[in-house]
Parts: sequence; structure tokens; C-alpha cells
Amino acid sequence: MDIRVQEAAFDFGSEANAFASRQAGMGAVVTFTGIVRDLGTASLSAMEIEHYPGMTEKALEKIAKDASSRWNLGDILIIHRYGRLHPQEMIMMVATASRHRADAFQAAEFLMDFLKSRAPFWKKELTRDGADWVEAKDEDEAALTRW
Amino acid sequence: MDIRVQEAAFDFGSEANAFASRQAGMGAVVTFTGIVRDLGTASLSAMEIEHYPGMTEKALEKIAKDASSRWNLGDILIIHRYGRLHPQEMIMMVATASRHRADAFQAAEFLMDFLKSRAPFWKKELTRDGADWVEAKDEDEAALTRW
Amino acid sequence: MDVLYFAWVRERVGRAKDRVDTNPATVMDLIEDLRAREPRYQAAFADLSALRVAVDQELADFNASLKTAREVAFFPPMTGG
Amino acid sequence: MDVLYFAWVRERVGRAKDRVDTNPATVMDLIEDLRAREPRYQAAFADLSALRVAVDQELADFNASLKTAREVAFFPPMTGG
Repeated sequence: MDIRVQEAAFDFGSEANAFASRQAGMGAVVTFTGIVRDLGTASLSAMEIEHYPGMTEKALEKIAKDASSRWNLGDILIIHRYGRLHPQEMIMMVATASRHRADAFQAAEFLMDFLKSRAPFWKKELTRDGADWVEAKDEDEAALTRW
Repeated sequence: MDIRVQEAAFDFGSEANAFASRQAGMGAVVTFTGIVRDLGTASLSAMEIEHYPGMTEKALEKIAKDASSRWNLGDILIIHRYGRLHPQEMIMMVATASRHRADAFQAAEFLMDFLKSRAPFWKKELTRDGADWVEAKDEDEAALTRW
Repeated sequence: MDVLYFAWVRERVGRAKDRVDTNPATVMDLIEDLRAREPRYQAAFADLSALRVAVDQELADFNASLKTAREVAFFPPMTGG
Repeated sequence: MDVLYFAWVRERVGRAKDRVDTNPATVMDLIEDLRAREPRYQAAFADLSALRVAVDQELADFNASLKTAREVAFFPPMTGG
């Protein structure tokens, strides 16, 4: 289990390769990457991500442990950035490995669902019109009920 | 849509990075990678993958088009190797991009389910005990019914 | 006891952290104490349905006991990922 | 019409490709023609439930028409991914 909360950028491809290459006996690797996307009409200049140092790491560890106990996994990687990010930058990634593909897929979706609404991160969008905190979506809360 | 059927190895990390970086406006990228895994008791020396040139490309394109019409996707990448592979080598990868994570996840699972049982690839495992064609699993056929 | 604020709760309160020397029994009691301080706390705690709370870095309810708590944090619903 | 074989079907038939000059009406008729050839075809086509067929590179049924077919392929269930 490798969990990192950091301000610095990370290299998605290198992390994905390193993760996949240390999975002896695992036949399936799934990754998810979240990217800062532009907003169309109100052009996004930056996204600021705030987090709760201390609780963030604990929350991510708990989510990863829950996933490990529910599915037959080789390993889990979570990297989540905070601070100021710009469009096209990668916010975070998760990677899961398993013998068969269903476990890796399910675990990655589970990690993302909980990371989205149960890990203490908050996003603020800075556009030319000002700054707005991103509001949590009902559908993200609803996504938790499927697990 | 980028679909490649090739004998040569590919670099998962570089492909994943290149795919992610050309997704303007997409907030989510999901990748799946299939890796040749060792078999435990009967040590696997190699895996041979046979395919049906011509039909393979058509089948993969159809599966990718079906995914594009069902989900709101930015792009799809499929790379699948054939020929002789060794344990730890990567057999194939898919990548999907979408604005929101649910589409990329669902599309990647759909691609894998159909690629598994509807694209003309056949795997043969070479162990110290001999060579065996991998048998299709009932659960892989059953997985198609969820779509 | 340390009381932390994040995101727009922090912005409305105007600071990231308070030190509270009273001994409120529950989160709700703590909120009442804070609301009694200044209008900006009233603004921050106006709509509790828009707030989440963590006690000693674990998500909790508003009626959670603060008996052994060393750190309470208030923030809006999380938006990670 | 070209008839292609893959995986263990190819191994049992002992070749990857046959050229068939008769005009079978359906896939099933073609299979009967092939079975009549040699025992190794009988072995390859012994259990049709273990076989899949593609007509002109599209998956098809055993009762599919071969009227306009240029290429038929037989193989076991696929195991990609």
C-alpha cells in the first residue's frame, strides 16, 4: 500500500509503470487519473486544492484498507496533490492490481467513490469571474450506497 | 480512436501519459493493463497469443465504436499484442477518457468484457508440463450480459 | 481543544484555527459556544446541513461526544478526486 | 472460398487454411463437407458447442448462409485481454 499526499506534480506514466512492474503474479492493473479540466465558458485559470493534513492520510489509509479487505488485491497506490494546479495538470491517481480484472476494476471504482466524498480535500476554481468552491454533488454521495 | 494490434512490446507508462495529455477538457482517464502472470505450481515459461489478422482489427473497432456510442467519451486507446510473451510482460492495454469518472470506468470495463470474448485472440500457455490452450471461462461470457 | 476550519468555513470564520478552553459536551454544544462569539461564526454555522465535522480526525455526527476530544474540525462536504 | 482455422482447431486440422470449391449453402453444410474429408476434420468438428465461426470476418451462427461468403473461419471461444 503506497499512499502519498503531496504538493508536487507526479509523473502518471512512470508511476503506472513502476506500480505494474512490481506486481508479481498479478494479471490485471487498473489506473484512474483525475485531471484539471477547463470549464468551457468561464475559462479556468487555476484550481486550488485544500486538505486537512493528518486526517487526509488517515482517511486514505482507511479507504485503501477497506478496499483490500473487500477484494483480492495485490497492491494499491494512491497519490493526491494539493495546492494550486492548472488546467491539464493531474490532480491525483489511484492504481490497483489483482489476479483477475474484476477485482482491480471494482476496487479502483470503490477507492474513487470514497476518495471523492470521504477524504478531506476541497477544490476551489479560480476563473476570470472570481473564485468558487466546488460543490459536492448529490450523485457522488449516492455513489457510496452501491458498496 | 487509436487501435493497435502488434507483436512488439509497448511502454504502458508512455502510452498512458501520451493518451492522458492529449485529452483536452477531459477530467478522467482510466487504464487497464493485462499482464502475463506466472501460474504458481506449473511454472509458466511463455504465453503464445494467436489472432485472426483482419478480423481482429475490425472486431476491436466495432467494440470501441459501441463504447463510444454508449458513453460520453473523449477518446479510446486499445493496444493488444500477439506472438510469444513471457511472465511479467504486458499483453494489452485499454485507456478511456471522459469528463466525469463514471463514463471512463464503465467504458473501460465494457471494452475489456468484449475484448475478452469477442475479439479473435487465443492464448496458449507453455509450462514445463506442456502446452495448453487457455479455455474461455463461463464467467467471461456471463459478464457480457450486464451491458 | 483545537477547533479547525477548512474551505469556505475557514473563509467565513476568518481564521484556520481556534483554541477553545470551555468543555462543551458535544459537537452541537461547541457550535452553540462558537455561534455566541461573533456574527462571522453565526454566518459560518448558519446552515448545518452544509457542514461536516471531524472529531480527532475522524468523521463524526453533530451529537458526538467531545469528552476526550483534542481536535474538532468543521468543513463543507468533501470534493476530492 | 477460403476456410481458416485458428488455435486448437488449426492444430487438429493440421493446417491453417483450406480452399473449398464446392458451394455449401450454410456453415453447417460446409462443416458436413469438411467432416467427409478426413478423420482429422471429424476430430476438429466433433463438438460444435466448443466451436465458433466467423463469416467474412464477422461472428456468425452455424446456420448462417454462405451465399456471398468469401472467407469462413473456425476457432474455439476467444480468450483475449
